[in-house]
Amino acid sequence: MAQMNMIEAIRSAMDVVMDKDPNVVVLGEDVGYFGGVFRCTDGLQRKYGEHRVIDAPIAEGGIIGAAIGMGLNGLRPVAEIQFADYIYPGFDQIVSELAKIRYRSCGEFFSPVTIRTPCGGGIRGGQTHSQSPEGIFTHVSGIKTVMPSNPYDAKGLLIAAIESDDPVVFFEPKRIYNGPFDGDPEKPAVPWTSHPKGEVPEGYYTVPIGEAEVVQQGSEISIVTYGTLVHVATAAAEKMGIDAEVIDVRSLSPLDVTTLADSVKKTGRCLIAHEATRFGGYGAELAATLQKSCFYHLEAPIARVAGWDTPYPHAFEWQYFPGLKRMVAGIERVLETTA
Amino acid sequence: MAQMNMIEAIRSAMDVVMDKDPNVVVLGEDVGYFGGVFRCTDGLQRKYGEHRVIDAPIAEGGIIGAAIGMGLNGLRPVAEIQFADYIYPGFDQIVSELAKIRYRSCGEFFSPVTIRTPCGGGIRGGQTHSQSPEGIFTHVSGIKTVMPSNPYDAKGLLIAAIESDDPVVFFEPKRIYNGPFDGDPEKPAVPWTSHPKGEVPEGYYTVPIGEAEVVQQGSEISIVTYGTLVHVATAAAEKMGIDAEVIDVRSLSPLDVTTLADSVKKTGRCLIAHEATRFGGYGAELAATLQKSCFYHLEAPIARVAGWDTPYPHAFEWQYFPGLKRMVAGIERVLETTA
Amino acid sequence: MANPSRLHIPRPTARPGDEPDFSYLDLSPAGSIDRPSVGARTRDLEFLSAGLVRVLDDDHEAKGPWNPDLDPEKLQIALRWMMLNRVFDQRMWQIQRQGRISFYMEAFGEEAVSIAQGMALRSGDMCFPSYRNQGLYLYRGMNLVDMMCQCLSNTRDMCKGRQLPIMYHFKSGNVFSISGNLATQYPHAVGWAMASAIKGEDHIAASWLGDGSTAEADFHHALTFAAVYQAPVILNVVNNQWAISTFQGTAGGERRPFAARGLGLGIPGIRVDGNDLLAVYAVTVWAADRARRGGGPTLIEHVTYRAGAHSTSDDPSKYRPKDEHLAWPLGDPIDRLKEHLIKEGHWSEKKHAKLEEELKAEVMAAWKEAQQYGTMTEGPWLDPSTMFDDVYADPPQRLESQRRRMLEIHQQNGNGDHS
Amino acid sequence: MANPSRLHIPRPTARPGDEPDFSYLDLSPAGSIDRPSVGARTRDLEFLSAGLVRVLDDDHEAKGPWNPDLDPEKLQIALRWMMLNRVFDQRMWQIQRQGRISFYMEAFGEEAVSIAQGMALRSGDMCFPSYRNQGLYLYRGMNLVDMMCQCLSNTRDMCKGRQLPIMYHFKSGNVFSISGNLATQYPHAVGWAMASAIKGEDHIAASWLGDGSTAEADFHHALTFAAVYQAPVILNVVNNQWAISTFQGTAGGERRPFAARGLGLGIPGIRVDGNDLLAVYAVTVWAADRARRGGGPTLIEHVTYRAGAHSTSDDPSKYRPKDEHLAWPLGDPIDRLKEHLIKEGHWSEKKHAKLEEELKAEVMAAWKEAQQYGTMTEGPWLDPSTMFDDVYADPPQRLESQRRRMLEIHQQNGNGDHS
Ligand SMILES: Cc1ncc(C[n+]2csc(CCOP(=O)(O)OP(=O)(O)O)c2C)c(N)n1
Ligand SMILES: Cc1ncc(C[n+]2csc(CCOP(=O)(O)OP(=O)(O)O)c2C)c(N)n1
Ligand SMILES: [Mg+2]
Ligand SMILES: [Mg+2]
Repeated sequence: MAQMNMIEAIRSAMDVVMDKDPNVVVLGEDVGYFGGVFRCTDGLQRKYGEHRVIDAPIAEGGIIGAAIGMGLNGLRPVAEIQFADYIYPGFDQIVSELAKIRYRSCGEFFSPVTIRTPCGGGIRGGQTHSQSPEGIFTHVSGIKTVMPSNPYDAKGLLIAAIESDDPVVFFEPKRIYNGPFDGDPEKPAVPWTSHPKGEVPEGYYTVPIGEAEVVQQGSEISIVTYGTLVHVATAAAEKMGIDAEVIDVRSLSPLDVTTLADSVKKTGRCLIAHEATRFGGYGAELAATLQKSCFYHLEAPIARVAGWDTPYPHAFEWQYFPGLKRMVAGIERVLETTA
Repeated sequence: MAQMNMIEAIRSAMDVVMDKDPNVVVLGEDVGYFGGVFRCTDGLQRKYGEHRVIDAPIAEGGIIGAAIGMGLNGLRPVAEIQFADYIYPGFDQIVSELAKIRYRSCGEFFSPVTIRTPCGGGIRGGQTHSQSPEGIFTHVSGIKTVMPSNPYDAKGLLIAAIESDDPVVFFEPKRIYNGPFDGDPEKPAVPWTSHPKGEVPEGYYTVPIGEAEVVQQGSEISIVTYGTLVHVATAAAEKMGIDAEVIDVRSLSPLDVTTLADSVKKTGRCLIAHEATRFGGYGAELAATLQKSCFYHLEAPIARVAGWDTPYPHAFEWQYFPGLKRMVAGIERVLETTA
Repeated sequence: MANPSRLHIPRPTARPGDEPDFSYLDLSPAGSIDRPSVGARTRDLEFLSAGLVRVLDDDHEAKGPWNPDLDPEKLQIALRWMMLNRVFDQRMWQIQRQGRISFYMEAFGEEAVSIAQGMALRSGDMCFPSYRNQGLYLYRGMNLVDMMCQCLSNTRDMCKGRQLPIMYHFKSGNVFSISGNLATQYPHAVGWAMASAIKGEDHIAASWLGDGSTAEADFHHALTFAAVYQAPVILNVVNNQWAISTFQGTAGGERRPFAARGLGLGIPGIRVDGNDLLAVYAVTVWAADRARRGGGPTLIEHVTYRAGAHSTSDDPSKYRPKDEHLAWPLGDPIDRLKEHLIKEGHWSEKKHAKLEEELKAEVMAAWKEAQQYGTMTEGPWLDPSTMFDDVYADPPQRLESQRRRMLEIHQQNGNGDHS
Repeated sequence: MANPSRLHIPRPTARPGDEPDFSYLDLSPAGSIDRPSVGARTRDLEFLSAGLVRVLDDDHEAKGPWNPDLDPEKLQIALRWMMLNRVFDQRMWQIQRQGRISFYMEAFGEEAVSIAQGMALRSGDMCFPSYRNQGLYLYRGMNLVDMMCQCLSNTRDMCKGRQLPIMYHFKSGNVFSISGNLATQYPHAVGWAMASAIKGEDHIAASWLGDGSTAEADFHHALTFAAVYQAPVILNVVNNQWAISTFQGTAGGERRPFAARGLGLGIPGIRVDGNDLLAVYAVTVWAADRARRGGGPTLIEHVTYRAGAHSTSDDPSKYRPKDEHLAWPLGDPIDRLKEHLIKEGHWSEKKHAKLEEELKAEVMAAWKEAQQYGTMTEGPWLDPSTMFDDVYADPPQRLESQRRRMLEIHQQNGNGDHS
């Protein structure tokens, strides 16, 4: 098996499906000749031509609108939005059209668009290059929302997304493109080669959308999280020397309630963590669902660790980012509470 | 005091502030000569002129973008989006600009735009005239989100919104424009004259943003809701003959956690209800917050009654709308559960 | 103090109580506009956006280089479809007024656009219509009963009760599903056309929206992408002078015709008499031919008039002179084609009256049949649990639980129970 | 099988390894374009969008009707500001390369746009800039130290550490806050100008964006609203040929100049040599005058070249010939004004070298001072709890709780601790 970082794994996913299915096309800003500002599409235009890897005008609404039309004509478009912070100009096409075409035409028409977009902070990008807007997509019926936390899942989930007849918004936590990150920016960067999930098959495989993964088993607390914070959670548990069960949600919608609820019922305690702003975020849905299904097993209230309810401030990103300390403090609170 | 329906109350709010402050301007599709498709701005252009009540091109993004610019130049724009279902083309200007200008300029620049928009179903409008997208706005830091449930609050909250230096997205549940609605469309329509909150002062007053209202006191269960469902909740409680505390959230962000938590701590049981799609909706935030702050008082899991996770279907709106039966069933479930 | 404002406010020439006044319209005489070859350089096509391509003159004669010289039989067929469109609309409007469907929108006065373009395009070309293009569905062969059943949300509704009346879709006829959101179909047409070019096929796409809708972002996105990739697409702006209560000036039509909107991107525009079936047919054939030969997109502005109300929810007498449509200088598309055929000796008042009766009967019969599949007030009803279908191809589990819960709650008292 | 695709793909004339090739550019000789009166009818202004307004010719002489006849002193001042802009950019770029700020963007080669327009506008006019208009902030009097402190996110940072470097704002100088989102400022300028007209004031607004950004919806919204209400606004498209790795053809510039984008709405466009300070100044004065007299919006396309990288995160040698900028036919704006002044006897190489040294010293001194207020790696640091300020005028309680919680957690080990 090969070693890949997340960028390579994502590129490999597109390569594999493009090779397999001539209807798969890629479009987005700077994705063609240049290969994308994060290099995720590097080499694809040379390999598959300018008509399948298309440099688009700078209009996210146009990219998604045109991708929908391509999908209606039998292609499988993979649209890159350069930063998740810039997905909003395409929001109407996603919510009003992409998500609803199948429903309103009773399945006669549909458009299997996958939207890839890098999200999250920790790269000194300031508030317009750091957002995690997944919570506004999970509320929209008709689309699926996915966020991988490692190269293996990234490739498998992306192939599944592209092959899915349902539209998928695929968030890529850019902070972990090059290596897992435990939340401490002072430590030397760690490459994916050091991580078991940096081993990625060269060829075709899928990771099914709709399944959470128990990253590590444990009995004292369930930490339910996704994206970059999966790594912070495991690091925090290790640092504290506790027996935590860490769950990577991966597929935010559809949500694998069973895996999550089974864990929380077992441990009786639950911390939910994400990088996005807390108020009205996706963590609220997780908490609402889990308090309902695990009420009689809970020994403490479900807590959330999340980005503060402010824009992502450039200079204070490490005070904003829910890092090791906040994770530890969150775990402590949940553990300390006695029912 | 005068009797007003919600349309009249909303119009009166704009009239009162326009009269008081020459910087208040109104803009939107069909709001000028015609007075708005729901008549909310009827007569305002005749009274205040074409330069203060402006018919806009059909471009929600342009309306909000231009309104922001007007606000930066000292005006207080009130922008109408004809249906909440059509707010998405303006989403980027709301999220990336309106919500963030004050923050990024440290208060040097701000734009006090109020966005009014009719929401909700129950008028046979199908999926593009029935949506309740409040949950994607409450997640956005920098804007306030309000939804009144009666004429008195509508006028007072709208005046507060227009006068606020913070941007406010003001949702108007169109099903109750003309009268309160208990969820049963077969019953004859009831006018606001039959409801105490249909009594509305002619002149200036405000209802502060950020305060929930206890609509009726009770001890058995707290029903936390807003908009049209406030009326369904009270009707359900009455029908069941139970002693329910019904709380109208009114201001979704900022949220009056104290009033809500005090109630839930008192009753030990909580049902959250809204018309919007359930998954990832605003009710999730309410549930997540309340299970946290009231954990040791809860005798049953917090339940949610909400729109199903589908678009709003034209023919089945009464199967989609969380009406009396769903509310009753929700209350029953919460009451039956024994901790 | 006088109002110091210097803001320009576009104002229609006439409001209720005023005399209708269409002096603002630039009209060219029929036959006066050149017909360049489809291979002409874009810059040599600019004049087409300023003039008005017309074939039928005031004496109902077909004139000039754009005359498509269609057989009388074809024209009779066109007349029939336009009439059917109108008769259908009239009946559905009445049905709505009787409270038997919740909503309706008619194409009154604009029928030539859909019918002429339906005829000019090939069946493999894909249409992305607006809500006033019911004529396209009709022309492409959608059954009247099916259309009515959609409006009724009944057991045979192609939309299974999910959509507002008139939001048809017709996959086998290559007509897309209508959206309630204005202009969103425009970039879809461009993307579809791009895919056609990518695949090396020679199908083209066409889309329609109103004068008011040109202000939306999607109009700009569509034009930009169409120009950049030279997509084989026809972008139609149906300028019926009104967008609910605002006139075309509010959308920016005061200074230059909508046909000129793409010029800055190098997209040629043609301004055509939208009430002249021959002219609309001719310019569409021209634009389609150009697109098929790799010449790229064309924008067509149809100068027409919304003779009816915006929708059944609208009352235009509140914002424009009551009989403004009678003063519309480009007449009525059905009358004009009829008079042309009569003048040419291929039609008569009698035949016309007879056809109209036949069409009315056809529509009436369809309505009778459609009602058997259910109405709003009487069964049979669609199974409401179908509302959970088709949200996804591969649905999340929660939709199944919700379906069960819905059935639990609502099937206690059957379907008619709404509480 | 050959690729059957018929999709047109815009391609730049040269990629890495190729010879630079600017033969696609339409250039008019200096002095050759008429200067119509600001009261001329819009249709009589169309030629301005096709030609290229130039004042300085290849021999550095000022020519023709657009020559603004500025005093030598004014020109020396302009030269000074352009040079300061460049020296400042060069220093900040270096500073970023040393890892002392996180990011930077320079205006290299495009300095004439901001400085000429800064000079041509009145101080009461409101500017809505893009990230390459640092020259506007400089010209309007923003202190170098303040600009550096913003880039450093230090204790004197006007943005209190909240914004990426270069995202300045300058209320007292009437320059708006820069957004990371492309094009969003364009409709703000139009709305601001509408408000000015509503209030009967004679301030105008101006906004700037790049060739690539014209594809965004906000470009369309701004043009539409500006045209409909005849807003007193100048809309600038700075066509520097590139948008990160894509050339201006990807934004639709292959067929017609960007200056023509508003013609279809009746907005006159002027295509100007963006590297000719005199020409940019002259067209801006003209457009501002026209706007102030109620003539409405003007679109100005500045034909220029992004001589540097897109940003410090970019490496243009990956997608365009390495020294392409040396082949740019419109030269360098600083060189050209310098040569003009020398030719006219108002400047010399020696003075120029001296001024450059002075400016470098000024910038160096500012940098020394700025660092005293803190750097990324060394204190003093801003109080992180200020990050909860200004989210709202009237903040919700939860922000206060979050502020307390943040302090609890992060102040245990002081500010430098990041975990
Ligand atoms: C995005 C969006 N905004 C607003 C509306 C409400 N609306 C429906 S039709 C209409 C007027 C459209 O006018 P025009 O484009 O000229 O088309 P016409 O009705 O004249 O055919 C408006 C404002 C909508 N459906 N979608
Ligand atoms: C809405 C949005 N989409 C994408 C980006 C990423 N981005 C930043 S600059 C840029 C290129 C802009 O090119 P152009 O408008 O020509 O301006 P220039 O940089 O050449 O001055 C892109 C794509 C962004 N900042 N905002
Ligand atoms: Mg119209
Ligand atoms: Mg550029």
